[in-house]
Amino acid sequence: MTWLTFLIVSGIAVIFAGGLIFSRNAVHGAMCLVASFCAIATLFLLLSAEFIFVVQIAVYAGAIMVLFLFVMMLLNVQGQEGALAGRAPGQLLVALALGAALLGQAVWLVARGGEIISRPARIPAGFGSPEDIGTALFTRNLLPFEITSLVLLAAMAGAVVLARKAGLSPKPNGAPAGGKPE
Amino acid sequence: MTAPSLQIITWNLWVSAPVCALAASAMVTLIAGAFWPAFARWLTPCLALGGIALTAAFTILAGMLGLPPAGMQVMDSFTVVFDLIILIAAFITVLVSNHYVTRENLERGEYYALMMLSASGAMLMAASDNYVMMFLGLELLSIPLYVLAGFSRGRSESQESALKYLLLGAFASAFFVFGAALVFSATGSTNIVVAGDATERALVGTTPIYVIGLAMILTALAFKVALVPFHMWTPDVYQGAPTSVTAFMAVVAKAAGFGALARVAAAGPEGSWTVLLWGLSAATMIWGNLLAISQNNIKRLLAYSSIAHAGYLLMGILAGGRAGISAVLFYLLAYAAMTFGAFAAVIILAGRGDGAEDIEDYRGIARRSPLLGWTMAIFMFSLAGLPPFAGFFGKLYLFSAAVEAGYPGLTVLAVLTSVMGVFYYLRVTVVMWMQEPEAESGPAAQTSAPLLSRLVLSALAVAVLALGIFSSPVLRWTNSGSAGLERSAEAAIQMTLPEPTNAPAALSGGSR
Amino acid sequence: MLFDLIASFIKAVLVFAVVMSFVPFLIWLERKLVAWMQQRIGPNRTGPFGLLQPIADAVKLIIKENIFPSGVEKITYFLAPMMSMIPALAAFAVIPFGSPVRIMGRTVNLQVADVNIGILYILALSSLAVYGAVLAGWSSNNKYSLLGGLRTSAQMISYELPIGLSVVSIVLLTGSLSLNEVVRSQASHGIWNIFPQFLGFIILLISYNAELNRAPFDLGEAESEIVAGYHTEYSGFRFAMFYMGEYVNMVTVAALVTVLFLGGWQAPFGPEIPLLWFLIKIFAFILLYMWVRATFPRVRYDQLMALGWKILVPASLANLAMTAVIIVLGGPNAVRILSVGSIVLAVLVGLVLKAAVALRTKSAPGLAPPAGAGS
Amino acid sequence: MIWNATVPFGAWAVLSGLLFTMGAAGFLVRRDPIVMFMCIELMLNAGNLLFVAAARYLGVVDGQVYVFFVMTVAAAEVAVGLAIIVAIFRRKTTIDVDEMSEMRG
Repeated sequence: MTWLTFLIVSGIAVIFAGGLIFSRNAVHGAMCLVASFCAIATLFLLLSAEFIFVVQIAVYAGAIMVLFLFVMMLLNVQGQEGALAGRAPGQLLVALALGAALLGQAVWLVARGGEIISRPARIPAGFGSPEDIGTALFTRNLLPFEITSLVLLAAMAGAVVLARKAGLSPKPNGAPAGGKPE
Repeated sequence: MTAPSLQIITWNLWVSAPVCALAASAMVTLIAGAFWPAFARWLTPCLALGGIALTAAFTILAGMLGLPPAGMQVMDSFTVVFDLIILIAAFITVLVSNHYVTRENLERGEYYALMMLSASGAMLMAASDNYVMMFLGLELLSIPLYVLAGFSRGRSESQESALKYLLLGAFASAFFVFGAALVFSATGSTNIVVAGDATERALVGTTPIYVIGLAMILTALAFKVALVPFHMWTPDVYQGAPTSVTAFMAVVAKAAGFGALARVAAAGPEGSWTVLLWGLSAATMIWGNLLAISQNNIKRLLAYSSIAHAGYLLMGILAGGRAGISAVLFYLLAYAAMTFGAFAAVIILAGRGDGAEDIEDYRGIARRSPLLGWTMAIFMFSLAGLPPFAGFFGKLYLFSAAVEAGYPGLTVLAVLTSVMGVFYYLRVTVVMWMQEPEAESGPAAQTSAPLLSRLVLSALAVAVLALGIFSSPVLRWTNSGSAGLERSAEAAIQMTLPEPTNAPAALSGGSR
Repeated sequence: MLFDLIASFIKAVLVFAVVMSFVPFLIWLERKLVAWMQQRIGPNRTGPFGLLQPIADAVKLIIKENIFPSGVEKITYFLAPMMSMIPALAAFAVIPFGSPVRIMGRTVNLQVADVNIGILYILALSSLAVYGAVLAGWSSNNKYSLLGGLRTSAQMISYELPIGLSVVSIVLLTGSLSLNEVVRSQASHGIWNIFPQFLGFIILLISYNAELNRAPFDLGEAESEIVAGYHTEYSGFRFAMFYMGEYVNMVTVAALVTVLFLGGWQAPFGPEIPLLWFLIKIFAFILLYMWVRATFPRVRYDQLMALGWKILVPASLANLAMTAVIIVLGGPNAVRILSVGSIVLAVLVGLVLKAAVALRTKSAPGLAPPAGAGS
Repeated sequence: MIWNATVPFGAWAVLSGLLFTMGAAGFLVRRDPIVMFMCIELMLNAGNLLFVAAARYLGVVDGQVYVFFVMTVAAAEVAVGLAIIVAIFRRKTTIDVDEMSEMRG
């Protein structure tokens, strides 16, 4: 875990994250994000989190982003929107202010770096292995683990309801289609 | 191959029994709605009501056992009071919804199941003493709500509001995650009390990181309870969502957010933290009341009113202590009753398709339907904080707690903004009572509500009155709740949590 | 250290070379085999038995002009064929193809990298394989390509579920995520995983057929419906990369199934010759897939989805539940009990399916789904 | 040689802070809901990175477990969010948030 590898990999992650923000085309943005996620996964590997590394690739790059691409293809949205479209100067201002504040925080963190932990803890051999994660997951964190199943259930039921065609309900809805005119 | 040994679960299952009961009944409702659609009309709401009642029983039972903190969840008297508030709110929502769901022709099984799942998330949020658990509770509360907001697929406003709510809610929860990660890296723990205690005793030299993390968590919760400047989504979402969902959102999501805030705020450091809360509270009261004045749509008006009320509630959180938290609990109860009442009236008045939501549409309603007129007047007076209704006593307790805790300036502000609030609440009443009704068109022509809705409306009005007149026994009950919060905080520090492989406090101080 | 590095490098190069050289041979084999099954002759002009045909094809494809059709998204269009090949090749890195051998006094694992999360690694990479099809379909600026990409991505995401669930049962049986360990545990159990995990094996076989986009599940490139699916607009070398990717994927899957279910490099009888038995098993699988391709007609897309979600996912969940329960309760006899239980469960699932299909056929004779896709 | 020195925790914190900020800025600036959603995913990933780094530097593996939860929740959010977007798209052919202006106030 040296500076060189850290800088290279994190540089890739940041550059591709920038690609997401600045790309004019949503699909290009998604691809940039996939690359950024893969770089972050590599960083996980540097942090001896091999299990999380694989899960990151399988879940984020392999499932979530594919879903995004799928929907983009389904809707076939071509990139008509300009990057950093100047339509909302107020929001741009807020974004810049937020960015400045958070960056300030980051710089401050570095400046105080000596006071935070400067060196990784000595860790046992199996740290971050599936066994280690499993032990932590199914003892101390069993309750949250069970709750995630409820979250997934809610999301599943919700997605099914939303995706169902409106005409399937027993009575056709008589509400005006476009809502109330203003 | 060795057979894996099953480890004994390390906490008492009673701690999570209420949430489990509610989630299980949600699943039963979901399945019943899917497999017996013919009976869904009466079966699913009955199942939902039964499930909520069962959960309430479990909550009371678990509360009587006096369980120690479980490392993730606490079952103290604070949780009991909170859970019961949430369950009462969910119960009323189901009652209020029945009419609406039938009229709008929404899928019943999913509707009630998602509502119950959302309520169980709310209960988790109020009961969790760990940021991770709180995050999961927040998501379990929010994800069904996003769906419910977009539930009337016939109306595009509903879907728009769902998307807005989802995008901003997810944005806020990303703040929560990052804040929790900062707290974790500063203290080595995600337990609210333990992390706060570690910082207080200066076990780690990273208090500012902890404070930044806490501020980000506060941001996320502020989004959920709609504090200014994180309130932008509220009016649009409240207006667009199905009205019964809006009522649920306005009460349960807000209650859950304040339950979480009460636990987090107790762990907050002095100084910058109180300034932050003070500013948020003041801004919320002023802005919410100011914007409410210019609203013509009743749902938007109630949205801004709920923002304003969040400001008052935050004052109680800021005051803290037994009196402050107790006042928050009382006010939440009062707020639930009057807000539900107002929304129930709106549902009855709106007629099919949410056609009538402008306040002007309500002209002369009271002449045609005295029940609606009277109850709406009661709710509006109570929301405005006029005696002898619940809202008045709620504000009284909140203000006195704030004064006692040493925030007289904020209290004066709150009183002034309350006076501002009287204007727009009374306007609704005036329109309903004093103005001439329109001709045969409009909602005034179709105010024939089913019996159940009338009963609920009257019951809520009675509750608002009763909470006002007999406020002291209720206050005693909420007092026990706030006492529980203090006790479990002490217990959590004393409890030996399972030690991680490497004690964080020992090595995070500096380089080795 | 240096020795290990060199050994790894040599192994990587060797594996790459061998797998890539499989591809032309497999293409020839498939054409010959399918021709034989359909009572045709197949390639027979170029070289003896047409053996040089794939090489001629490759030369033709490579020297063809590289066309960028107008309106394509250049970067994505360029990257997509690579994205379809790289995961398949990279997955081969963790597959053990022989017991450790001793070279120059050192033990060398016949595996490019022995990582202790090999199974997860392969699952992760196979979930990346979908990008090639998705991006190709999107970037081609062609309706048929887009449809093909959509179909393929939905299909691959859906079938990853039963694959993952079946593999988890193997993990339960092994107690490790390392593929080496999977082989070793099969040796120590004295029985290959195909017996205690018979249902899982069947599920995996079907799911991987869909994951590979091969007939009868090649909906993403069904030429009678959507021209050639996501690679309609591709020609020349880029098209060849898709083609190669498909076959490399097939080899990888065959190797994975061999390791997971057929005892890897172990000999069923006779002496254990390094690589020989492994290759035999791989080829047996590949031949099986070719046979399936030649035999079954293509299914409808809704049938494909129904098969995945309504049959394979519940069946693999049942398999997982049974495996978990028997392992906890069965103690030392668990594997033997499972061997019986798994076959019983498989028969049960089959009977239920047959009954369901019969019921459907009776109620609506016109809608009878073809074999293997009833729901 | 500085390139071989150990990376202090502050560097990881800065990196994740930077990624989080980029995600937040992207969310506020972009108008396409799908891109905004992806920016949220980036923000969540920044949180995950911080969790993992803290887990490594503190020697507490629970940090990695939390990442697991965050990923699950992210997947659930994406499922619901994309379902909503598709539902909206079915009704009208725009998903630009600026053009969603049926509600004003």
